[in-house]
Amino acid sequence: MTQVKSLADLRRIKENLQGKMSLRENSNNPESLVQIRVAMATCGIASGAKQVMEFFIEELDKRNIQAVVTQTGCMGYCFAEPTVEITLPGQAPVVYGYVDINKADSIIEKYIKNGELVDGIIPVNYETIQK
Amino acid sequence: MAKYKMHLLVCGGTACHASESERLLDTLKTIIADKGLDSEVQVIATGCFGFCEKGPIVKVMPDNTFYTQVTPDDAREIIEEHIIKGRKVNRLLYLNPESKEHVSDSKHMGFYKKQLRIALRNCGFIDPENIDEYISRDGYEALAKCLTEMTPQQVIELMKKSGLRGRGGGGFPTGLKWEITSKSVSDIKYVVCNADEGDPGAFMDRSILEGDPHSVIEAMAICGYCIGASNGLVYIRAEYPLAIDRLKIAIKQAREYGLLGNGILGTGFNFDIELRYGAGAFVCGEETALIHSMEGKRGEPTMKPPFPSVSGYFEKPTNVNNVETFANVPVIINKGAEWYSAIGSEKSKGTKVFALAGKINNVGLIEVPMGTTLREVIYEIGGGIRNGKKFKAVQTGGPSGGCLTEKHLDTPIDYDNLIASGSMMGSGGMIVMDEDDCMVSVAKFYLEFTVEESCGKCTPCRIGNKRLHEILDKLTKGNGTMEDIDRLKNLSKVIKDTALCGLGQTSPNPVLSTIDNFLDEYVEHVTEKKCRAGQCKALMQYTIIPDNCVGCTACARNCPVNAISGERKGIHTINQEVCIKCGACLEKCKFNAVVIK
Amino acid sequence: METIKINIDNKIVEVEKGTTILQAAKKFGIHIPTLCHLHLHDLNIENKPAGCRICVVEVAGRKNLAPACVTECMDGMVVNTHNIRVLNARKTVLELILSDHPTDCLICSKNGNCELQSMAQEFGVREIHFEGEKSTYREDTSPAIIRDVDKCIMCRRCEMMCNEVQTVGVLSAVNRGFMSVVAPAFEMNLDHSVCTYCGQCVAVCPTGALTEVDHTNAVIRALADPDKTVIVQTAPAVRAALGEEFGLEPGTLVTGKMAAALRRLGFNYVFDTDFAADLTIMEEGTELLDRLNRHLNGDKSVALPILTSCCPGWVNFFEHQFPEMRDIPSTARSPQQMFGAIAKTYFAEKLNVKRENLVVVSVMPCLAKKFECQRDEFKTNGNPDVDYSISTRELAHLIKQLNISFNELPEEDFDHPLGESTGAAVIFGTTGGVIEAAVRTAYEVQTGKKLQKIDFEELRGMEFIREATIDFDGLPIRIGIAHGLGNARKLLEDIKAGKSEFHAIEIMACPGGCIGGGGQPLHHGDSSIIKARQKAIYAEDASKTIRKSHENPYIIQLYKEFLGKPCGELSHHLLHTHYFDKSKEISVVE
Amino acid sequence: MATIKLSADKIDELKDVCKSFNNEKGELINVLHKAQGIFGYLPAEVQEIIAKELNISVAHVYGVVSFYSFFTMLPKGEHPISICLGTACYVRGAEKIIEEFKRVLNIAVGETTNDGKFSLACLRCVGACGLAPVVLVGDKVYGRLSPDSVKDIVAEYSK
Repeated sequence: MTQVKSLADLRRIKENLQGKMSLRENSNNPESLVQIRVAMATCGIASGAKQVMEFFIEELDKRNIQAVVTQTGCMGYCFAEPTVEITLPGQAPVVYGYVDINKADSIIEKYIKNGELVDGIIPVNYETIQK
Repeated sequence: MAKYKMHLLVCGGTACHASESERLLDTLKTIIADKGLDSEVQVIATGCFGFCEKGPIVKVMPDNTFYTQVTPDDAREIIEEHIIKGRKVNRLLYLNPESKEHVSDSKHMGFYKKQLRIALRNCGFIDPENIDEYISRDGYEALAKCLTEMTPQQVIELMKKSGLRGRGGGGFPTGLKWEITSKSVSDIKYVVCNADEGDPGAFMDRSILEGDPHSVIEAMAICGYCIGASNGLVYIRAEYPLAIDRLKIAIKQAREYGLLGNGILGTGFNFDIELRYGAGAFVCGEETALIHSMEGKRGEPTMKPPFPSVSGYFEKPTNVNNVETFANVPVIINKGAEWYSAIGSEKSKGTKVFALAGKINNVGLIEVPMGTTLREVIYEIGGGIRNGKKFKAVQTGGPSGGCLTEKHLDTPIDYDNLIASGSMMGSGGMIVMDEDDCMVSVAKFYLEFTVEESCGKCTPCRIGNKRLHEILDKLTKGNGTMEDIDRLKNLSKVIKDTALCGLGQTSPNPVLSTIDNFLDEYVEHVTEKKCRAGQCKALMQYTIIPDNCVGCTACARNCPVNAISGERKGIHTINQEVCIKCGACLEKCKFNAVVIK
Repeated sequence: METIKINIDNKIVEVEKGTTILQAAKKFGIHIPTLCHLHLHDLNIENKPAGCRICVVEVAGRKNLAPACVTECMDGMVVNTHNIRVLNARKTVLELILSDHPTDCLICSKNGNCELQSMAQEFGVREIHFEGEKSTYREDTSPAIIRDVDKCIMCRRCEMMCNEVQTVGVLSAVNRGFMSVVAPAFEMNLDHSVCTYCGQCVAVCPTGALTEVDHTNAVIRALADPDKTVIVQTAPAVRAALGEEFGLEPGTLVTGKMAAALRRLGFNYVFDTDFAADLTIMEEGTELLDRLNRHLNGDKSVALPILTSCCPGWVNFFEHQFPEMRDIPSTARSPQQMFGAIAKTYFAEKLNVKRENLVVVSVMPCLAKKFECQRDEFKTNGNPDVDYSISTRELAHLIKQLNISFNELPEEDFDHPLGESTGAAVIFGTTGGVIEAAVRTAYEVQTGKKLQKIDFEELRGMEFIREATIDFDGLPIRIGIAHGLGNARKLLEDIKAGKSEFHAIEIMACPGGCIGGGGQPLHHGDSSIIKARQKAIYAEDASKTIRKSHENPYIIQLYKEFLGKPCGELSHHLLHTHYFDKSKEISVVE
Repeated sequence: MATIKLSADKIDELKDVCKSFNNEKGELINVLHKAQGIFGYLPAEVQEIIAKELNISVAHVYGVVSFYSFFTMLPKGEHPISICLGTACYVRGAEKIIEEFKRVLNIAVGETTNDGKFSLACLRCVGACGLAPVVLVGDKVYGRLSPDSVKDIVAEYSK
């Protein structure tokens, strides 16, 4: 495991990571790098986020779509859990609420494959400070 | 890849739904299809935009045009003008209330700037179980900066200048607290993170720990550097298993990276963190009680002074801050005190996370700059009251806070304003109530909580709150007298004046603030034996209007206690002696024959 | 010493830094009422949980009222102890306490001696403005102590005594909020716990929540029974405290009046436990010398130090908490039990009365004595050597009940033969007294020389743990003294760790020794009373002609006529005992 | 000598727990958490052993156990049901959910069903206010409940 021994080390690691991430974003092969974040805080898990996340991982694989599925914390839209944020390459992220297996399926089929929006978008209503 | 050139997003939130958004959606779809545009333009329903006052809302993508108060009759104009001819429909654009100008691009709408995520910056963005993602968002940069470029005193000065105040409720200046602890002389000191979020209805600390545990770890290490401590303790609720897991993973990763442990970042600074578990006692949110609990004792508070900064955990100087406070620290270090103190109000800097819950459309976790008004939070972020009901009150500060009403809606939220209005910031629970909530019952609910959570050490809290609760109970049962209302007020004042700790001193706030703002409701319970919200069962009577009753027997069949009698096709009656006021008859009656009096 | 100035009730006063508002007020003649607070200065024991909130005062500039008991004076502080805000708050708090307290004052055993009752009186409470649920608990009656916790006001004094001073750990606050109360583990009865019955909880309880088991009626019945011969013995500490119950100054010796009162109560013989104390010295002193000499002669099987065993609270303590060390204490029974054993054999024979018809009553400063006299090993065919043990307080009640004007009584003497005692016996009543008495005798027996100086000042005092080396004519004897069980624990742990170099140790369960016993008139937090009693005890000793136990002529006669020699066979049978392992063992059940 | 009835391996496990915390009395609450994990509840015997191992009085242990609502001296049901009574849940009708559970299971709050399957308890805010009203069965969170959903939850565990 990398030991961070100095500030320089830390910055190097960060640059590396950021490099990787922007590589991800600006990849020449955009279809292969759809990013999916599933909000997996207590509220989300309680309303089935785990199953949704598993579904995405398995189905995207089965359907031959290369994507990065990660978990994340609470997005704040507790009323609409489970919530999932999808970022198609080169596009702004879109948050879907009340995502169950059926919804996840149509998100893959319609939005991820075709860029066709699906009902139940949660409009983002906040600004996050940039680093 | 994009199949559609344009999207029309129609708000499908509850409030907009009530104002015919569904018909609007259908109309838009029909016209699009009629014009043969359905392969190019997609119309979809979305969740609530949070801007329900101006609903229904239609947003046109990709140009971010934001139409407000759109009726089905406006549909054709939007499509013909905007979609086909590319000319925005000015009269439907959002009108900036200050400049009185139409805003065409929603990105320029103040509304979107209502929320600013600082403490929650990484929640919902990074994978909390992956330290790399935290580092890529400048994680541990602040710690590195402190350790290698700043002296502890400089960091403390920066914190003081930032104006950050404790987010756990008290609002004590964080930098000052650090300074006091740093000045206490001792071989061993402790940094404690208070994650015993016990305020019913507040869950921001849980969310931060679940979504961004490293920010807390980093901040604790910075605090340790400032005060001269190498031991950190997180006192966390045992009821938060996921937060515990995430925190454990984060601590492990930080150790593996050498960001916790000995000689952090090649400096001589050592710091590590252990977990201590709460066991279900609200009073342990009070710092002295929390410390006793960590020492394996009953969580009873003790008098301050001595303050924990001087004599805390095992009598060593101990700095206690809560999760949200810590989560702000790394950003402040990275972006500077000036940046931070530019956000917020005069005496309360930065942002505050609120857990918005209750009878509101968009229940959730929000973060707004201090000084935002309640109206903005409730109507512009929270999406207004559920089911089109009427707003009655918003409770802030949990069991220590009070109920604020209509007249407080335009008060900017900060520590001092809330106290002046008879409530308090507390940890940030914000429970919205509507006309169906009885204020006497709400006060009773909070007192029941306090009675259950009182540690029992001091008389005013142990017996006084019990008596408050009993009087409130009497009122909700219709047995109260006007003297009881006076007694509530006087006793509340004495409890505030004499209780030992913060829990006791603030416990009568829900009573006092509801009496202040809803005295008429209290009086009604006494003089008219009436509960206008229909919540006090003892004051309700279910009766059957003979003219409407057709004798279908549905009510009688569904009554769980057989309180209803009557022949088939005959008029039914309810035996009030037996009735338990469950409401089943009212629900089952199809002829509006059952009414509540 | 740094001093600061404060303004208290418009008076500028100067106090030492670190002084609390309560202390400052007291110093300048302002009486701030307190309930939970307890400060036994001379014993360095303090209870200040700041829980009752009766002592609140107004401090200018503070949002809330401040409890005077824990709030330190700060330079320039402006304090008001009696404005309307303060008075209203105090009275409301008191009414709250009363709203959760039984109102059966007339038939409460603390009636007239209850701090809560006095406060209600002082505050002029005529109405309780709050009514509601009262907490109710099961009453718990043990052999010595009654817990009626409906009357508990959560002052936590008993808990502090039991844990911090005595380290017995039987009592703890349990549950929380309105349900909280002080109780033994699992809210079981005291007799299921490791309670030593030292009674220190009772001694500090401000209300009737903790009281002694009352045997006065049983004594009255026995006295009225024509078939019974009823004799009484009184412990040394009683005479130094009983007068307080009749309004006499603390420290007034009432030995003669007490004997007179007992006679008027109808006891057939008025004897003195002091006689048995002298007997204890003979037995325990002999045992000490025997163990010491064997040890000095190289017998490694002998355990040293020897520990005194007259205190029943202490005996209970080591049986529960240090059972593995139960071979160290002297096997000598306590004076109360020696008296009983001699009374029901030697004296019964003399009177030609069957033991069943001889009733032995003891008057003790102690509640553990009630338990001790019920121990099976102190019974013959089910008949106890001591039938009833009553406390100093109970004796006062008896005297009052039987219309005796105590203060007007003449001074009378004890009866013979079991009423004669020496100065050595009297000092059994204070910490350090037993070991001093033992030294007086052991020195002369061991060295064969007469003591030049009978007073051993080095063994006296109030410090919790004291040590001294006494020169036995060239042989240095190391003596340790501890009073309060917490201090006893420290000494025991040292012994256990092999760190102790003492030859003999005296241990008394109660702070101050028997003068501070759980059965004494209540001091209500004034520890100077305990000091005054100690002074009286030493005064009585000094006034005696005979001050060494082995010189008591009736003791000499007892050995000659009946017992033979100290630690002889009959002594062994009647005057010695053995101890039990009362610790809980974890045994495996499959 | 009083005896304590527990099986040998459980006693050893408990003693190991104490040892893992260096038998430090400050770790009492951590030890109690683990002990409740082993036994499901904290019977008197368990508290006696902990007291002995950590060298503190049983009264102190009991004082702590009875202070914190998380600790229980009564065995819970196989599926402990906890109803959140936080404010958000309260205003969204948690009381009705409690009533329905009481009716369906025919037990009061704090009790366990005769077959030992379910026990009913209330707790304060699990922090899932967005899903109010909320119920926990074991560790699983059920949100957005209505009284009608109570039967289904019970049925799910009754098989």
